Amino acid sequence: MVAVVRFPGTLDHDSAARAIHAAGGTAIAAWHQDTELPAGTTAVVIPGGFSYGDHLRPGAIASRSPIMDAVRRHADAGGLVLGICNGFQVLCEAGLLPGVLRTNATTSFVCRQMTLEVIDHDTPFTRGLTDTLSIPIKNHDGAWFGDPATARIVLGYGPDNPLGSVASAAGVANHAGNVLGLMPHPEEAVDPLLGSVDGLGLFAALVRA
Amino acid sequence: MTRVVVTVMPREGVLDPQGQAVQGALGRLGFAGVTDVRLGRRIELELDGPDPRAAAQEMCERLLANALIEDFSIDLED
Amino acid sequence: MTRVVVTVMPREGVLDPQGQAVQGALGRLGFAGVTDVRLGRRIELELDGPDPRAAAQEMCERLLANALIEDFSIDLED
Amino acid sequence: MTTTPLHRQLGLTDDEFVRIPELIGRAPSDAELVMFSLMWSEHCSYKHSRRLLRRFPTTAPQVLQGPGENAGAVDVGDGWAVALKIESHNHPSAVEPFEGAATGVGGIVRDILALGARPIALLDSLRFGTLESARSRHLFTRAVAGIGHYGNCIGVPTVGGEVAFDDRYEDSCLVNAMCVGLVRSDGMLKSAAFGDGNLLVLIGNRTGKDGIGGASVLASAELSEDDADKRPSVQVGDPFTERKLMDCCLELAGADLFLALQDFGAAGLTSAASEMAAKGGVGLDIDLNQIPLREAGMTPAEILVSESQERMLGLVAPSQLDAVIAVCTRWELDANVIGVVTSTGNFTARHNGEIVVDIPALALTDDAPAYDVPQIPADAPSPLNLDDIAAPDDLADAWRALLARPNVASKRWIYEQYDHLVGANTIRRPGGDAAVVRIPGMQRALALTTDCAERHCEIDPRGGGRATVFEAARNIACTGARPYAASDCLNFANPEKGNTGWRLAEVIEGLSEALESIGVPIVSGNVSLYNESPARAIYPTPVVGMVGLLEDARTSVGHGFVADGDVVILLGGGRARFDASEWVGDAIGAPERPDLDDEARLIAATLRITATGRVHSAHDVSDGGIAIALTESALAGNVGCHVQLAEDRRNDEVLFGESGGRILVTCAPDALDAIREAAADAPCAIIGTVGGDTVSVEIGSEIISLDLTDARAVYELTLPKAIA
Ligand SMILES: Nc1ncnc2c1ncn2[C@@H]1O[C@H](COP(=O)(O)OP(=O)(O)O)[C@@H](O)[C@H]1O
Ligand SMILES: [Mg+2]
Repeated sequence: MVAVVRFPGTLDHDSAARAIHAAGGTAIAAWHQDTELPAGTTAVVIPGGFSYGDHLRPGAIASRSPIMDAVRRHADAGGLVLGICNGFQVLCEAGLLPGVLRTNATTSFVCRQMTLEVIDHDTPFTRGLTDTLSIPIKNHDGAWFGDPATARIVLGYGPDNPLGSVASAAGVANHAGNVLGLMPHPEEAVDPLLGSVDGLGLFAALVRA
Repeated sequence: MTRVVVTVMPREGVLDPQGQAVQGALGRLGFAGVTDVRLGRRIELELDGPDPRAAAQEMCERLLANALIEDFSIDLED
Repeated sequence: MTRVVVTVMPREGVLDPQGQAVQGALGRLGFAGVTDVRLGRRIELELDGPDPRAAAQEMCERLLANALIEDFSIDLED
Repeated sequence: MTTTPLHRQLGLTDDEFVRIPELIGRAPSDAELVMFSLMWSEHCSYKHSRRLLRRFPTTAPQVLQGPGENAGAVDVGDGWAVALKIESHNHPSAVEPFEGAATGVGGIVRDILALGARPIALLDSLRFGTLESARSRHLFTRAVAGIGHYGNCIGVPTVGGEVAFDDRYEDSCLVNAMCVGLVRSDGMLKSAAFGDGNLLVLIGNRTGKDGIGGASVLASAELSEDDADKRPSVQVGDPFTERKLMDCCLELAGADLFLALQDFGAAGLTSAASEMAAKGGVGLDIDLNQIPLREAGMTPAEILVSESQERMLGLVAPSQLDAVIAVCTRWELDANVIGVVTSTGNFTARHNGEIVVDIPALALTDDAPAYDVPQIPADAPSPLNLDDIAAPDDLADAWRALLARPNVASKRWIYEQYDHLVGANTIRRPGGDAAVVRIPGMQRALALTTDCAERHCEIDPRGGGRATVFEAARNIACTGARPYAASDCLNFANPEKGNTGWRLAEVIEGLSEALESIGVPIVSGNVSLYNESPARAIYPTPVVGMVGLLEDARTSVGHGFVADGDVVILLGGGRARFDASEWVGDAIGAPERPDLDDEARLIAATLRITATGRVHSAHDVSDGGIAIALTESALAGNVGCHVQLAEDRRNDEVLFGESGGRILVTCAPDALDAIREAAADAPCAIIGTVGGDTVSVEIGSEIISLDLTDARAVYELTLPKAIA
């Protein structure tokens, strides 16, 4: 069962749950004040949104909530954790992923379909994925900032780096590869009606875990 | 070259959602006795020119602060 | 009750895109001689308790600043 | 020096002031006077438009809730209803564009929420002065940022809208926002209070001095030189709290814990509570000391009229109170019992134990004055003389120049700042005719658009009203959806002056006739008057927000060309003219008044055609004429076309002239017979073929063409450059 973590201001929990179903799995809700993940959790997704209104720094306040201790224990035990957009910001702020997400180079919100390059095929999330994925971005603070020499950059925007990420990074994993954060929204690319199904693979990985 | 520090804070009485969110978060983290939090901006400018205070004043009025909802103050460092 | 002012600024050497955007905007508005702009946060806390500086220090470390990209400083007012 | 009496300072006329003691049997207290002034303002009482609004068609089989509640609603099948409403936030946006536009979004979202409906889409309609004006650039860029900020943060996709720039909006910009929501038909909430002893629970933000007097002072008078003094404390939006309020209220509504629900809009508690009481024919006894305040020392009058955002007023049975508070606490929202339903019929408010207000609720609402506005027709327009319009030397250059007008160019700079996807239901994104959004959990989808033909409305308000409705309906029909319901926002100048009152009446007549001809009801709306300064008045700008229903989301049609070799068809018999067109860029000439039958026939034909399942693209021909429509379809599909047009007028007018009633459709050659048959009695002409990397038009012996790469650069870069 894939736990979908929800904070006040989380927006994409329903879409993430639908994507998990589309990938053949079952979603279960996890609330920010819970101190344990739901019984039977095999993988975790932290969906997008504006937890706590993005106040102070995106993800900062959410990253200090009780559920994140449980997510940390799950990750330390090798469990899969996928952070999408605000979820990526939360994971960075929680120290589960390296770096931090900063304001876009455009200093504005950007909602746009993107072609992503899969740079690292050797994580549980990206094994077997095609080399490029069509998935939209939609964020205001999506420029990853960190040390590209030591971080494991898994997904990239390629030469068109609209947000101004260091090393054009779109998705970053921890060294073990079981925690992945990405700014693009795979839950918006799981249905031909939405224009792409390229996001399904990431959810399939969670369901397999 | 003068370093000018502009401080922009939400006006008294104007809603400060950021401050409220931070206050709530500090409470949840177990910090007791936080009775108010207000969040504003600090802008450090390096200015070259004859009257940096007057320049900063005009910058605040035209861009850096929103007089309808924010107050600003200007300090010169040397 | 003590008013504590926490200042959080982007670290020296860390690119500050928002500061740059403000610098660009000031230039377009016709302000000459703006050689650098850095944008940070000012957090005003009203603290009730025995050691407000130590409390604020811990708040900064645990929430208010991100050490990876930000420096903070603490001032007590009275 | 004589001082102006308080009632006049508050915007009440002497006649209105005299009526108050007649209604309440004594002289009003200051707090009561302030409440009357707000409730009897144009913004709250529609006193100059109420009588005219009765003309709108508001009934149809699909209508579940017509005008009168916080939003209207229509049945979309399987026990579900769609709620819709459009509203203006013009004056606050002119004062502080970011917060004004943001709180405009917040306000319309709460109107939808008040029905217990989950907001699923937002749209906007914007008017500013030209982008050469620094002030207009500022208002435009900040308003867009504010709309984006609020909508993005609450997780409701902003899927469409429209914007135009014209000098007539230099002093009075327009910021209209529309919200669409989804609710179980049998779970739809009303706002009427009932049941002695039931409790009023205020949920959400604390009350501060925000926007005090906004309704009467700002939105019901012309902006003038001394605005600075009139500026109330600006409302600041708090979308994070709004999102919690949405989640919390929907959870409470889902658990049947609300007996009624009402948002706080203009005039704050005064309006929210008096409407709940008046609609239910009951009284309310409110203790102002139970309202959490953001600032110490607020007077009763200030508390009563504060327009602090992100607040809702629920009616709760005493036995359910604990359950309600528990849910609010889980969402980290303040919830306080502030009053109780009584059988007196009076709006009673106490402060520090003393009664400070005690008036019949109906006096504030139903007894508000209503006025007729002067009906002075404007002179009949005369058609443009083509000889007065210079013919361009080079038609391709003229085409590029038209494409480079902010009114014509791509609006990507705007909609990329809006999260138009959140919710994973956006099937047709902004950039085409109407957006298409799947109804969550259903196979059906909604097509959504906002439109207005303001130049036409200025010249011939009856015709412009019709043109507005038909443009919206064509945009909907192009996606394959059936025009289903509409909401309107009537943005006008001062109706007490000149021809404005007549224009208002005529526009309403035109909108109504057109809506009747296609069977679309108005289920909600809003009026914003006095959009004028001493220097200029806005065009009559009756924005229509329309919702279409598509039975199967998979069958929606886009506006981009699809395949080499496809046939280009022009549906409809509209005649391209420069009168009131974007090309002349002015309200001059005499545009043809849309024919009700022709237009209705075209829309019906378009729906039959899209229903064949053989249509590859459909696009409404609007601003900039057929040349621009072809360019847009080519750019969207990244493939060109070659078409031939009849040489019946000067070539520039053939290319760039406008008319109602034209739609471009493409299909594979082997689908042509099916399409022709479906078109039946609507004019249907084959005009060319899709293919190549230029858009080229042959008129008589002349071929004018535009390179796609070239066109794309012009189309996409215009807006970013204009505001840089
Ligand atoms: N202010 C806006 N907000 C969001 N989308 C917009 C806005 N203005 C224009 N758009 C989008 O750009 C596209 C073209 O707009 P417009 O030229 O007004 O279309 P039409 O002529 O079909 O009414 C539409 O998809 C519309 O939704
Ligand atoms: Mg159109």
